Amino acid sequence: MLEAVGAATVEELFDIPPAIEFDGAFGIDARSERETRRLVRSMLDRNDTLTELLGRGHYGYYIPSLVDHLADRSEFLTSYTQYQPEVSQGFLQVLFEYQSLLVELTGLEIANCSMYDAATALGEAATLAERVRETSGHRVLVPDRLLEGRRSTLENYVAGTDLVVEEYPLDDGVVDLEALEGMVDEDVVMLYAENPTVRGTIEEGLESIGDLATAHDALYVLGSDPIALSLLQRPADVGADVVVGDASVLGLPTSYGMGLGLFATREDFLRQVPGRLVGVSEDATDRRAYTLTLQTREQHIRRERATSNICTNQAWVALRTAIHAASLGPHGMVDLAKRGVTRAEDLAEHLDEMTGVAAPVHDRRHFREFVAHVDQPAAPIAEDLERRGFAVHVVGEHEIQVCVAGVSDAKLERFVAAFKEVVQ
Amino acid sequence: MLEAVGAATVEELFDIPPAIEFDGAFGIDARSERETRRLVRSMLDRNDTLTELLGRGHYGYYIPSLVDHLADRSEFLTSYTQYQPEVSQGFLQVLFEYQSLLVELTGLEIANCSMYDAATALGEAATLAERVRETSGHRVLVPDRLLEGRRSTLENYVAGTDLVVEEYPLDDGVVDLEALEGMVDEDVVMLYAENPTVRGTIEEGLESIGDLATAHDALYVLGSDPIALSLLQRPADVGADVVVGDASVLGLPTSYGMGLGLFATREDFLRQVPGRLVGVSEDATDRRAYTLTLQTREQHIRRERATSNICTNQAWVALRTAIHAASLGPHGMVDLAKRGVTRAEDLAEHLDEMTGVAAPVHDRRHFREFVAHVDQPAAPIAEDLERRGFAVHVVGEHEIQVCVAGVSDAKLERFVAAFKEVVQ
Amino acid sequence: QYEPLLAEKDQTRVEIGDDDDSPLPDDLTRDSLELPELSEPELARHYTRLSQMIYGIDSGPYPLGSCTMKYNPKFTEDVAALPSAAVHPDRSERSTQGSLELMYRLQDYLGRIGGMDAVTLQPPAGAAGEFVGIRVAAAYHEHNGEGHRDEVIIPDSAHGTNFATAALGGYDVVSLPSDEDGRVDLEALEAALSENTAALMLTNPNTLGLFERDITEIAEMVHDVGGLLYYDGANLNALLGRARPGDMGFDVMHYNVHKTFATPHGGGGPGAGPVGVVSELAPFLPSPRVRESEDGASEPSYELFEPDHTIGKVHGFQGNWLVLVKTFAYIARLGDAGLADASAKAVLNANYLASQIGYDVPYEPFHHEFVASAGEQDAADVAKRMLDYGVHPPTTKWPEIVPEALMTEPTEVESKATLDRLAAAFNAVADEADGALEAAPNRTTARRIDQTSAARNPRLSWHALEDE
Amino acid sequence: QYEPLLAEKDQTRVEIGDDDDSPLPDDLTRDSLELPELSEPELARHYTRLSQMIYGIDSGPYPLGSCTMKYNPKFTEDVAALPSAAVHPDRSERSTQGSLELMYRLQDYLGRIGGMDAVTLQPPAGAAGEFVGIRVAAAYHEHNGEGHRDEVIIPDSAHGTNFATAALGGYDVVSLPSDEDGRVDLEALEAALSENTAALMLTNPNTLGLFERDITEIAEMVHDVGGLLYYDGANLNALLGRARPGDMGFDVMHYNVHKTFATPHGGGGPGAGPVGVVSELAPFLPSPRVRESEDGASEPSYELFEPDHTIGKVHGFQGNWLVLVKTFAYIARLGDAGLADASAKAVLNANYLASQIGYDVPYEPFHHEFVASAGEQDAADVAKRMLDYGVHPPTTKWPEIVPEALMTEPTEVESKATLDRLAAAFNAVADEADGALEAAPNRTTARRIDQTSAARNPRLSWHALEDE
Repeated sequence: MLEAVGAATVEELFDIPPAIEFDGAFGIDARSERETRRLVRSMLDRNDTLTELLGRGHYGYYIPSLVDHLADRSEFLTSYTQYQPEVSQGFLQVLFEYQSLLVELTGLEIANCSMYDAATALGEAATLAERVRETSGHRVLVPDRLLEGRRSTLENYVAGTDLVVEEYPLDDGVVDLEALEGMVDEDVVMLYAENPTVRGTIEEGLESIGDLATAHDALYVLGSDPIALSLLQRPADVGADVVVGDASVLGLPTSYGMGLGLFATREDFLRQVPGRLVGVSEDATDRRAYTLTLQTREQHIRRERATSNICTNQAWVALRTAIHAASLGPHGMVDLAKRGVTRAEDLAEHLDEMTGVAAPVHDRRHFREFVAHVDQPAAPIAEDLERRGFAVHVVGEHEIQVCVAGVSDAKLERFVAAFKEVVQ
Repeated sequence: MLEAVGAATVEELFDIPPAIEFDGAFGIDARSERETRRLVRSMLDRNDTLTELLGRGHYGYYIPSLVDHLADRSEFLTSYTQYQPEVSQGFLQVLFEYQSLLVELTGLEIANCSMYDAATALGEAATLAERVRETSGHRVLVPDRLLEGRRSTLENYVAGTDLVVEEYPLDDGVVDLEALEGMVDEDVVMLYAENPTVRGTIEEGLESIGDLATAHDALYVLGSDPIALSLLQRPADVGADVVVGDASVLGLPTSYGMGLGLFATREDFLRQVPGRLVGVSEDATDRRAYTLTLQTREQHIRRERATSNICTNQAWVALRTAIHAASLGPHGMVDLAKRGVTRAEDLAEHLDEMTGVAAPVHDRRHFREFVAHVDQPAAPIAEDLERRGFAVHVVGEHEIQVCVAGVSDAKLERFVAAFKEVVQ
Repeated sequence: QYEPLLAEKDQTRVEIGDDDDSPLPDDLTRDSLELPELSEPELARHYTRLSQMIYGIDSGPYPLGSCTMKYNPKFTEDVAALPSAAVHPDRSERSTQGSLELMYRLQDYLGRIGGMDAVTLQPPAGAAGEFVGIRVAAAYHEHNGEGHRDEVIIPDSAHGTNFATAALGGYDVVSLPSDEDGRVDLEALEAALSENTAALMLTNPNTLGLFERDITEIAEMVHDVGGLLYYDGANLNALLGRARPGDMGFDVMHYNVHKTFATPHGGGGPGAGPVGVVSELAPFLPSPRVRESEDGASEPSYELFEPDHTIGKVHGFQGNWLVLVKTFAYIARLGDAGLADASAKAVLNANYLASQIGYDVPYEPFHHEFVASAGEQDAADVAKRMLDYGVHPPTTKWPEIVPEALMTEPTEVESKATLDRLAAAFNAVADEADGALEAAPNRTTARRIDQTSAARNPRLSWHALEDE
Repeated sequence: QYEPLLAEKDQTRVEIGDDDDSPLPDDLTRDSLELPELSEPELARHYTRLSQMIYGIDSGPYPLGSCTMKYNPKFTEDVAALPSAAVHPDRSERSTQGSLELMYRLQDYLGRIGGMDAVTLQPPAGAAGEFVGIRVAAAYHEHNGEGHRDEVIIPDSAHGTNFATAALGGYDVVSLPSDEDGRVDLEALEAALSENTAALMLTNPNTLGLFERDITEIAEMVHDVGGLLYYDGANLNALLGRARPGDMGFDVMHYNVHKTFATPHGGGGPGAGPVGVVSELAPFLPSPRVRESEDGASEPSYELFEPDHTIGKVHGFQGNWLVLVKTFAYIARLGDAGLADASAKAVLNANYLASQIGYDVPYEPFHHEFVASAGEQDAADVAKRMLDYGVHPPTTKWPEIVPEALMTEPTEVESKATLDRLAAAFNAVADEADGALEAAPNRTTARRIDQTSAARNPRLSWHALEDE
């Protein structure tokens, strides 16, 4: 090969000025495949094995074995973005089916085929609001208990705009409608609410919030996820303009924060949607074919006038989510959601029976998780529980939040026993 | 569907006399997929995690990740025997390549595409000997230290014939040529030797044994495996008529005895070979195509005159072995074999340095494993080692056998330290 | 589309013995080794491409009568891949309680399912299971001073392995014709039975899918002459939870785990062929088996043991262990209800499919499989042509009692939509002319393959191709 | 061949709220959910079939210039699948020392490889890395009272993400033309730089594969006006072990782990775009980062911390963690020698391939990629036609500096045999008439797809198809 290119050595082919040449000594040792696996395994073994009752956006639902086996097929794992649709029909169809799943769940007409996670999807919703706003407004309203990752990411996304993020209060776990009403005016371009809320309560005023947003020409953005959406009010029915969230509650285990940004919106905003869209077309023989479409919105064509800078997104995670949803089917999804309600209620009841514990603290309906009040300081209780193999959230000086998703009945029983010992 | 078949219930379709109907109550509980996985995992977790220095036919060589990823492709895993070769070309080619690997390793012209394991391959070799014998003889000679599983299986395979199995002595770890010479006569139809021997020694008299067999018209059957064959004398060069063994030293972890019967032989015996053979042919467009061939030897056509009763064999394991061998390549295979010699020598040296230990007991060259003499009783030493996380063989009152294959240098070091503590 | 052989991509010869680093003297080593040396990406592409040239159960329906190809639930692969499943066969019993417990419980499950008193898991495939059955029968007769019994009776429609196994066991085979209904001809059986009868091997439902209604009588007849009744488990999936070989009078049986319990077939194995026996035969089973040990610990513990009059081994250790793990997981997942549901759907699917195809099905009432006749068409050609419709054909030309047999078993896993697709393929081919059939297949990786040329000029390795 | 949509196989509507077992009052629930309900075998076949309609890196060469498609070593999947890797992001630091150690060591590796002082692993893709870079630059300028800087300079041949990211960050984009050699035009740069310059974004080697020889001078010029120099890591694989952005004067850079370190692309993600910065910028990096903690334990322990002037977060937690695990494993496997070998082979392969094809390659000396010109042919048509030869085509029509560009990057993983096959495909297409090109592809799952129709009549879900 060197002969063919007319070089005596490979080094000749590099055109690097001597002054900035590097000698290659990073100080990184090479290892065999086996040694590398052993190294990573021994490192990760330093993670304690805990039963996680954490929730708050990431859930350990059981993932059917089928999902791994199919998603790991190398054609899925090792292909590129579908710029040559003629040899990518399989992946495009999966993404189209993923979009369809979200359309069914949200009731909105359009879903893109992924953002990075809920936080960045929220950020993109704000830039969408900026692009489509009908007023000169600049206020973005979010709940005061918004997860820090979402709040901070949103701030970064609007940093290059004239939007400002402001908080409205959650009262007793749900939106304080009265307070919100007092805050909304024509200057508001986007109003964000979540269902369930970060404290696990099921929001009761979704339609009223939507009415408020509509009355003031603000974009109504709703945060949720596919399991919650299987049972709770359909966003389209409460007037939502955009739905964001983390779709990886299906398809991914708790992966240290890795996610899958769900983004669905109304048809009106078709040309302003961020991210990739798969559409249907025909090939030269008039057969149905799938393709990435409306690419003129995207950075590789529109450059600085693109609807987003996103390029590589979370396609393979969307595939996993689609397969997981398909293997649950509609009955499985609805059942899983229902159990999220009943099992949380059951657990709350068990905790509530203990002296010095009141659960749930909010007199609301809960989905999957809830906050418990503990008379003793919460932090030492959580530490004690961790020593006994359970991870829970401390969300206030005397408040602990727990989540039942993905935790087996047997483990919940052991958790109740451990909790009892700890608070006694 | 019931309507189409004209039945009111599925039960109507069953034609089982009432007297022998069963009510279906096996007393086996159904479980969710998740619970089933948990059940099996918790059961198997009762297996202690030990570093295995066991060998003697089963080895824990590192299996590259590539092997699992490719072999687990469902087309390989879920297809049937290739009776419709037009839709099975991929698997047939893999089996053809597997046969070619064995042909290269043994130097013999024919290899089938698998028997169950080394023991059954040895049994099949004996029935081959019976079919092709040129004398009226009936003696089958095997080494006196033959693994019990092989010996016993062989006995069952010849139980329906007039062959009898007799033992010749291994002296100081290798074949006692003088004793063997005294035993061989015209009545011997098969002479079986192994390289390496069960005690890890490299057989030095392979050619002489072959000469003995040939001189008496006996089939010379050699036991070995693909790693040993990569370095040690080529069976064809020492006159072997048949090579048997366990090919799963490549491709399978130690799987509680699961194996892959290697079976290669000379072209002369083509019509008498047991098991499946893949050959090359052409399709209707004259392109090369693979197919199962010489099926008239097999049970589904020849019935009671078949060369064997084998039907389902170990095709998928052969696939794994082929991929493992391919990923090592010839350099990798030879290197792995060489390290089997040097690392065993190193370990023997370390053990030999200890007071009360002599290793190896045989003044021979060793492959992968060797026997050590311990002054103290061997059994308690092995038990003590097991408590320290190491599994070794007790092969005599004062003899322990150890194997280095697949054990990392770091673990061997720890083993030496543990051994020292135990014998002190 | 054509994928070259590995050896056509690379051949690298490694010389041994002439370099400094060989740890052995030349006379103990080979001279060289010549094999392909390819990178991981090249190998990944090679095998990925080859896999794409294979029709598997994940490609579509696979209605091979009697061979039984079911969909294999993916999760069983995961449990078999657990690192804790990978232990050496010579490990101590105290350090392998997990493996022993799984085997113990699987022995128990299988005993219940077959109505058998004792089970060995050792046979690595169905044919090996048959061999164990025949060897156990021989040992039993020998033990009872009846070593003279040298005949095994087998219906002419039986699997080839039955005949080959009996022969391997040293028995003379007495072939039994079917009666006009397709079942065992009792008169012919009467004539075949004698004091030389060691055993009758039977499949029930038989290969026509018909239940042997006279099974109780057959059992009596065999037992009356001192013979044993062997159950070939190939069709047990038709009876799961509805009838048990033990209750029918069978003395010994094998289970085909891929046919009855959906472990993957792997393109020809590994399988497992556990054998169940009634208590009288238990002492003759292969060694070792697993039992609870009586060490009085809080957790039950298990040990290996050697049956009193064991025939010894038919495999180096305990057969295809990883397949047994999958089998256990499959049964534990389904439970009583799931197992009975499997046979219900298998039988319904077979009956539905038969009702939708134009080919004649001469024998009924069938259970999980039926044998249609291709009539004037050549059944093998029908099969090749079906490949063009993207489905796998049934087993053909067997059993011979049906002319141009199309032995069809859709199994319980197929949906109505798939059965309809399969029926459409049958019916499309049924309407085609012989010419179209003989020219088939056209849409497969390879076109019709010349079997004669392969056998006449055997080329069984890439070395053989080099000479061309 | 055509695979129906899941919804064409089944649609099952579940009504909610009108049954007894709904745990919620009707006004808190939706009315119904209608989705496909299919069995595991049906799903396995659906996705298996779909996978077979995809060209992946395991199918053959994928020479997408600048996109960089490398073979992904399989073992990295296994480490990412370890159960111990699956932890919740809100777990305590003391219970996740393993994850923290891996991140700490990966930060360290990446810092060494890029010649950077501090690294954040948070950005979930390259574009997100760019965004962090731009936000960090903005925060730095703001912190120094230079908040007025509102321009980012970008060469016209740069990736679209550079422009979109600068815009998302609120900057005006100043586009920079190339000189006639295909590199940064220093005079144009001089003209573009001003006291309003926040940063210059540069790829090196640039998209033509050419090394920006004047990089030291460029860095001086940018720094002289108080701007920062941003390195787009898309082409870092060309320099591994031979030159480092930090040594060239870059202040901030992102790494594309799939391009440089062979993590799988997954059909469009998940990726990871870690960002490295010089020490002056470290206080502005996203929060949290990982550092060794000083608790004096025997084993080193790790903790999260918030950089002093952090820009906050650009992702809910730490980006695509599982991708980071694969990245770490890949780097730890290769080590110094393997990394340098990768760039050597990448550059040799590009040069060899270019030497074997008939198309003109106007700019050189290129490194890991080259841009050929299809000349009179339409580059997009060339690409479609190459599909017919069983290989994936290069990136086309970009950068625009080369007419009908074929931007080609074979990467280090391809063997000479594969490069020869790829060259043969290029050359076959080069000799063909426009008609053949326009009619292509013919041997793919779908023929040429009508893009206009897809955009004019957007049908983005199966619901949209129902109306048809």
